[in-house]
Amino acid sequence: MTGDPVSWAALAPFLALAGALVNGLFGARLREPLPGVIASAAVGAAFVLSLVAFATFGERDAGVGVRLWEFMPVAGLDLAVAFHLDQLSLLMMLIITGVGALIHVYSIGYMHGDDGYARYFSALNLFVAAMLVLVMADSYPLLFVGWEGVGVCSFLLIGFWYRQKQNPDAARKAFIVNRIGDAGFLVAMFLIYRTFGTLTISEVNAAVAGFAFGAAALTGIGVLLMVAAAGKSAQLPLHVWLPDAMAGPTPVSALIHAATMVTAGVYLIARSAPLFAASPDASAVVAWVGGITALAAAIVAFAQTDIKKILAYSTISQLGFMFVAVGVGAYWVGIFHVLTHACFKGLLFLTSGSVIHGLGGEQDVRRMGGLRRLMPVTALTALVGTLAIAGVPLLSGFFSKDAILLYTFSSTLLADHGSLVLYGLLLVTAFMTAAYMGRWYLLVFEGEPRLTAESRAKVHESPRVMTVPLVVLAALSVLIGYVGLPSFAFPNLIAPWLQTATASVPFDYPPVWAEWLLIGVAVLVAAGGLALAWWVYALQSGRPVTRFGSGRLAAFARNGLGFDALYRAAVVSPSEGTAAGLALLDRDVLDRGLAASVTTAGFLARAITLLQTGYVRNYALAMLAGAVILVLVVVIAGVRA
Amino acid sequence: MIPADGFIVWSVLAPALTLLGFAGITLLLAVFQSDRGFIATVALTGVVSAGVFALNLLMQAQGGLAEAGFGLRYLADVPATAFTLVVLLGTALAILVAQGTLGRMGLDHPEYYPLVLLSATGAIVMVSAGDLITLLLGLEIMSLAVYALAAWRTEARQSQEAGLKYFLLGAFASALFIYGIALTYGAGGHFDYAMLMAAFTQPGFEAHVTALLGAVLIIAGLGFKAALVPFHQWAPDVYTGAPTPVTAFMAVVVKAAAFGALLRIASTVFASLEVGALGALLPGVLSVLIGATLIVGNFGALLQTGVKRMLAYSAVAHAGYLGLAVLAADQAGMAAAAFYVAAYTLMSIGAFAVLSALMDDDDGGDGIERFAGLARTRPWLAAGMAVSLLSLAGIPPLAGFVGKVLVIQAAIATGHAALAVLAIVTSVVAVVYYARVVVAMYVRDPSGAARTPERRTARPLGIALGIAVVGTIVLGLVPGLWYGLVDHGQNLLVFVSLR
Amino acid sequence: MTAVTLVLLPLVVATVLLFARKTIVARAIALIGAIATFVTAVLLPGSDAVQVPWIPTFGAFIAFDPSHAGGVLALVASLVMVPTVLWASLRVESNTGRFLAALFAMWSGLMGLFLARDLVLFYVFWEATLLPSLVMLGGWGGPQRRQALLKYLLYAVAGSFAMLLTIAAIKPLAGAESYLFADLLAASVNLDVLTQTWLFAGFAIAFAVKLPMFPLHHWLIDFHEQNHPSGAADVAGTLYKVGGFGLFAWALPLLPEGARQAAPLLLALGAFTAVYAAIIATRANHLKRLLAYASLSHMGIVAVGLFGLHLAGLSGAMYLLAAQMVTTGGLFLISGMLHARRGSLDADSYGGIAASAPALAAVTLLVLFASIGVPGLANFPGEFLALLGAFQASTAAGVLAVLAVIAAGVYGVNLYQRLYQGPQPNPVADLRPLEVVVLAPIVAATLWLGLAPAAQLRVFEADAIITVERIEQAKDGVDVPLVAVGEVRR
Amino acid sequence: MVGTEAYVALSAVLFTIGAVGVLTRRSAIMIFLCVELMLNAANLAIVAYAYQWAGTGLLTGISGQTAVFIILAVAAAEVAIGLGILVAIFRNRASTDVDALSEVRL
Amino acid sequence: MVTFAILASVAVIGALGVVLLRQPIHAALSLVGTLLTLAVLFVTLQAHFLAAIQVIVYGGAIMVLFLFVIMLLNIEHQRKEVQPWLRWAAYGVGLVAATGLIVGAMLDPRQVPDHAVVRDTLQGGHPRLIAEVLYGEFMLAFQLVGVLLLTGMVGAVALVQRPRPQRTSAMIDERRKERASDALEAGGR
Repeated sequence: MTGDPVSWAALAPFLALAGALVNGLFGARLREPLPGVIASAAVGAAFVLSLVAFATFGERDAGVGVRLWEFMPVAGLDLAVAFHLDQLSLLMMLIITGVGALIHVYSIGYMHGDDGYARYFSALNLFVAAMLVLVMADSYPLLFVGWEGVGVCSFLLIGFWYRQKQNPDAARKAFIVNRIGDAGFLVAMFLIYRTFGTLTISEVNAAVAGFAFGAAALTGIGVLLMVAAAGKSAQLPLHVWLPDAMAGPTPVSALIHAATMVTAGVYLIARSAPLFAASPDASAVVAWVGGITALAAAIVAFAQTDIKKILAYSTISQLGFMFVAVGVGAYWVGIFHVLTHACFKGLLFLTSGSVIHGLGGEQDVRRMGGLRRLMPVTALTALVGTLAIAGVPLLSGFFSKDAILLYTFSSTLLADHGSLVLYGLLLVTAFMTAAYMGRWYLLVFEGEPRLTAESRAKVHESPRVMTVPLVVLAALSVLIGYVGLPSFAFPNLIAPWLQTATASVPFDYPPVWAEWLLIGVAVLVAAGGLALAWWVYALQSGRPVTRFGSGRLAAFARNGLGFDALYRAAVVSPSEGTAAGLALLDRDVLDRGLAASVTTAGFLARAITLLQTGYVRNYALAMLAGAVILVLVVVIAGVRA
Repeated sequence: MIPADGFIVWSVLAPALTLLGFAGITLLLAVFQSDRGFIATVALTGVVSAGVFALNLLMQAQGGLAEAGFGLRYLADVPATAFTLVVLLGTALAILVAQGTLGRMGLDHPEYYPLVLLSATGAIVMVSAGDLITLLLGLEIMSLAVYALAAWRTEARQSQEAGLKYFLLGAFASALFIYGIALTYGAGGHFDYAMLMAAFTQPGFEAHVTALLGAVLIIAGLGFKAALVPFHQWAPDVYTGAPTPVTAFMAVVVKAAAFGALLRIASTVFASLEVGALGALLPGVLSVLIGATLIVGNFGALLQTGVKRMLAYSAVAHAGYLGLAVLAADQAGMAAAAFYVAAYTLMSIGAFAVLSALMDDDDGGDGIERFAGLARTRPWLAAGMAVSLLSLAGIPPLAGFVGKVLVIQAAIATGHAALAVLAIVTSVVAVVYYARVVVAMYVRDPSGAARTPERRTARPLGIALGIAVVGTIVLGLVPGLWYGLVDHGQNLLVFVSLR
Repeated sequence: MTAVTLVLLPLVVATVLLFARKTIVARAIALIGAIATFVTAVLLPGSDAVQVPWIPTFGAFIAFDPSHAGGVLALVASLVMVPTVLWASLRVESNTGRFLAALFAMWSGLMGLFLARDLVLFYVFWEATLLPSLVMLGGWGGPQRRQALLKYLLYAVAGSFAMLLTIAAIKPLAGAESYLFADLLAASVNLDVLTQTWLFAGFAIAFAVKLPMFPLHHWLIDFHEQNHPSGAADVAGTLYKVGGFGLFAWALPLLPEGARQAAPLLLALGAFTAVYAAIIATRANHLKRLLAYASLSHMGIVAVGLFGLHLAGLSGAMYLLAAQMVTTGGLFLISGMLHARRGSLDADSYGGIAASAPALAAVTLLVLFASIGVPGLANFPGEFLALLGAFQASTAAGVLAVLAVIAAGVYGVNLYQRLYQGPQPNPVADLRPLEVVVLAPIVAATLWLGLAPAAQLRVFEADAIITVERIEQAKDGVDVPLVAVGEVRR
Repeated sequence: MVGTEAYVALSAVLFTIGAVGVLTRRSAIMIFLCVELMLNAANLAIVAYAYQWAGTGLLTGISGQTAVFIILAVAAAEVAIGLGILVAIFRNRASTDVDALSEVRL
Repeated sequence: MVTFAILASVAVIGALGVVLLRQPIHAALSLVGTLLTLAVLFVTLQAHFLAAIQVIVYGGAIMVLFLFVIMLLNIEHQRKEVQPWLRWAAYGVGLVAATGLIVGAMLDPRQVPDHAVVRDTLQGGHPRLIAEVLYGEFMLAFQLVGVLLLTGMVGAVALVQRPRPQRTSAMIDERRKERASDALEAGGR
């Protein structure tokens, strides 16, 4: 470890790991809230380290490498446990530890009284450690360590309340779907090694220059990385796990399934930016998958009735936005949206957590409403989050979403791959985002309360330990967008910062008036969406609620556009059938078959023993016949010679 | 023709003469002395003294001072003395087994030990013979004694059957063998190997067909004693029917002698026949016989439920493995066979010793059920049996394994790869039937119905088993002890004299 | 001499144990013996090689060298044997002393097998390990143990006899001076492609049986299903699935041309095995059957790593072999602990017991995830590199084998869920202190192998280079003097 | 003078007849008788070959004739033991039919 | 030529008699005929001494022993053939064997030796010459013949001259049953 404060940030994951170990080994003996405090402190310390590194990073061109120990030094691979701290990873670390710390603190209150209190914090800390490794890794395999690590933690946390069957089921689904993506990642790494002879990210990125623009190898790698990213970031068609993942405790949903882990795919692509920048085909795949996912998830979000599932689909949709951003080559924009999304989506999840907490476990929006008066802080912060995600001007979501729209509109990388259509798609999605988020807020917090008697008896505002993080996040949701103001008119802090660490792709920027026009369009869309929601769910209060579930389209949407059914029919059942078939084959056909071939040996043995008749003269005949054959062989050979 | 000086070399004859002398002594004792244990001890003393002479000769031959008597008609080169030692080892162990069981079985007739010694004398003559007539006489001496021994339990139908079958088929085989000698003589004009080789390799030699016919009939004759397919069918029946101590003797001594003789002929007379146009014929013929032997022996043993009969078939199978060495007799095969046959003697006697200890007095009760749970009731017997059987199966680090490697290596080195593969494939089958017994001993529970006789193992039997088992293990771990002594097989005396 | 001590010490302990009548005495001896042997194993790295003539006329030596791949495997295997011995001494109630003796004999055999640098010696130990495992299965196995035993024996012996044939043939055909690895290596250049291919086939059959590889794997399933429910015998059985080691240490370097001829077929078979077994494992209900199929799947990945004939794959395959000794072994021990609690090995009879046995659940989860290749834990480096190597040789095989990773996720998570999650009908006891002691080495090794694989990988790579270079030469058709190959080693 | 091959052919015929006799006769003693015929056929061959070799002027012919002498002795010894076994068995079985000797089989 | 043809025919007919004649005594006598014919053939082959030995040892000693045993054991009755196919298989194999061996003999390319040379060399198989060989190069073999005869003697005596075991009634019963079943089989077929 050098004297460079930046390199101290390499300790961050170990702090989190230490927290996880302490809680894991001794947590059961610690009294509440000590485990939570320890965990929060660990992540907080990590945040401080990240912040110091961020602050002292300065104007460096290249990242700071911290090499800890050798990992897999084989076959020309110089794989070590080594961290690469640059603008991109430091920003991600800030998000992870910052939002993470807040959510840890929030959890102290949220998890109050749970049996698995220490276990929860241990896993949450472990998650932070893994996520930090993911973003800090200097090589793909190490990144993969974090990548699967977060998957494992996600598995642990989704199935945290493992005594009901559906929670472990959801966890298993998440893990397996993630594994499919991981398999893509593995193959991607193999292909990278075959193509570049290295797996160190910076070396790969540097070596891309040696390849022709759009080379097939790059496209292949890009598509495979996208498979991995789609798995982790819940993009079509591997998104099915995320809605189910809401089975976990709500802070987990906030941290893992909104703010951090699910953005890992975006991070992966931004990390490999030079590669994607050199391959328009791969980028197009990224952008189109993102675009379609954004729209599809927005449609589904409309039909959901679970307070968290709406947010889950919203997350999928927002992730789609991010993929479009990194797909069109606006890597900093993608990460910028990660940043803003982490704030407002984290906030939204925590508010919904607060609601659930306040209602004693109720999650159905049909049995909510009017909570603004009962839970004022929660309602207010939720409103901030809703407006932010809807793209209301001057809030963070507005800036990042607008940047995505703008860059999509002006993309050159995907100019031949229908970037304008994508723009249209996103615009529609943005409208719908505003609308369904408006619906979410209005159904939960406005109108007449539709609470059940139980809920009504319990309902209360959450304790301070939960509301403080809400407020902090709400503030961030408002403010964080100002680091990335539109660059044509204002100073933009984040773009140059991130571009050094990713790649810069040329854009065909429209004239300034047109940019203003685009911003105007975006604002109109957001306003329109919110207005629609207002009109349907506030002005006609009461009536729309009864319309839940009516209509075939709504049912289709509620069932996630039928993806689960499709998977069951096309993947799960056939695989189970195959497994059953193979098990049968292995045991009853192959094993028996080999046994049967042994029986053949038995036949031979039987035949030989049957020749052993016991009659002397038979034996003599055999001897004579044998001798005669030998004689004949000799004689025939002699006659021939 | 007056015998020249040095025609009779007494030292060469020492082992055989010692044995013969002791045969005479035991015969006399048998008339006057009723203590059979004493007779057995005397017989053992004879075998051991003969062994000392043989070992001395082997050392001498090792040092390049191999002797021969009667003008190369009786040899004491490395293979001859090595096989002599193996024969003596087998005889000694078989005598111990007999001493431990004959009395119990009511077979302790006075002529037993003299006949065993005479038979062993014949066996020694066979492996030392340098001419066909001496070989024939050795073979007959050995066989006649064994015919009588096989029928030793004259009142038992099985034993009668064994004796008469063995005798009739043996006489038939002898006739084939003698006709082979006649044809060989017809082709070469001589009976001794050295002169035959000279005759066959002479430039003007033309009676190839006659010589080859002689050769195949000699193969048939010796193949009978060695139990090569299709001359093997007596073996399972006779081994089963003969009293177990006799079977033990037959299985090891007769086999060692037959192979000792066959190897020598193959490496001299047959090898010299390989010069002509029909040169490849004999190895081809032999390899077919050996292949068939491997298959028949191993598969035949597969379904046997009696352990004795299983061992009988396994004896056939081992003839096949030894046959591999015969194919390479003029190269490493001789030494390999000398090792293999020693290993075979030890492990086979080990198995038969245990079998004798367990079987009923009337030679019944060799069913595999009798071995069930033996590890619990008689752990030492079970361990001895397990070592012997595993060695027979060729599991390292036991002697049988080394032997198998050696013969297979020899076969491959002479280009009989296919046969080597067959040997390996059939060995797998072999493992199954040997393992069945081991599994029964160690895995199954002792069953009440097939109880093992509650008797102490006689001390001589225990000694035999101990020697066999220790020898099997030692030869497996340090094969050089024996292989180092015999690995000069290429320097056959006959070759030396020709050059 | 450390190497010789390591081979002989367990044998001596085994012999002593045979005479230990009282269980308590046997336990004490086993404990002391295990610790002593393990200490010896720890001293192994860096100790001297041994080479003494054994059968001069035969060209066989008693040669042990701990500085090669085998040294690492010996160390790891010893690490696993310690908890196994401890666990067995607690859980095997009948004839404890004999069972432990068999375990120690197995230990000795394994050490010899890993450390031997003479082919004949290797073979002797190869077969020697067979006996104790047979004894354990036969003496302490389940109701169908006889069939399992005979099947296992038949497979094992068929394989090893095929190898015997190759061993018998390789020296005379190559004209080597002895059976020492170095001599064989130098002489094997004399073998032409066809001969090499046949000889390689002998090795391949033997090692494919022990690896095992489809379709020669059926013995494995029955073997595990029928072994003593404590799992101790299974661990030992897992340890000596050393086919991969045999290929790596002997078959591939000595017969590179043969290997190259056979590689495509075996690569495909390996990949198929990996996926096939993993898929079947997703259906298995019997714990040991499941673990058997799971480890079979690992072995498929070992096979693809080896037959990719790529430096990374070869090293990775060895690493996976070492790692799965720990992880699969650990899982068998855990299954034994579960059986100790509820007397059943059916996954169906468990469920939700994480609530009452959280520590057991945590350890299970760790080892299970290590087993299915979660990075940061033991199996990952090996699995990753093996697949990487395979992919370099054949895209299709690499991709096929990667499917096994997905299936592994399925059976791994399924298993955990069925055992530990969901409603808990009846609680069980959590880990007892002695069980903690048993599992501690497993957990430690799981983390050690997962986080710091570099040193071991370097050793593997140094060996793998021989193979890779020779194959490169074979491809180029150039006879590079072999001295150069020797010098390449770091 | 007839060629040696004629004598050898005759011996071959006698030998074969003897062998066929071994296969077709069922009484042990008759089988044994046939074996004697085979031995005599071999003797004839040796004597014929001795004649042939004597044509080269060497003493090898005499050694052939001497060998016949020894084979006669072998035959005699075989007869001794063979008849001994037969008698011993006949005491117990009262039959020399070899087909009755087929209990040990398979 | 003619002599040989006649002698050969007699020998073959005698041999066939051994195989085909039903009565053991007849077969044995037929064998004696062949043996005597062989003795004559020996004479034509310059082996006078051997011819004499053949007549004395074979015709005299061995065959008499055989006849004695045949009559002693009284082995007339034969049960029905168990394996009728065996006879025809034997004939077939025999035919092939004879053909093979005869062809093999014919393939020998050597010339008929000069009778005078043979006569001078063998001198009719003079006992002195034979003795020289027997006590010369065959000395060991000659001694071994002694051992062989000793072995044969000991073996035969050991089997036949045994203290008879105590016959139990069970054993007698067993033998009775055996005989009865033999008779039944003989009668039934």
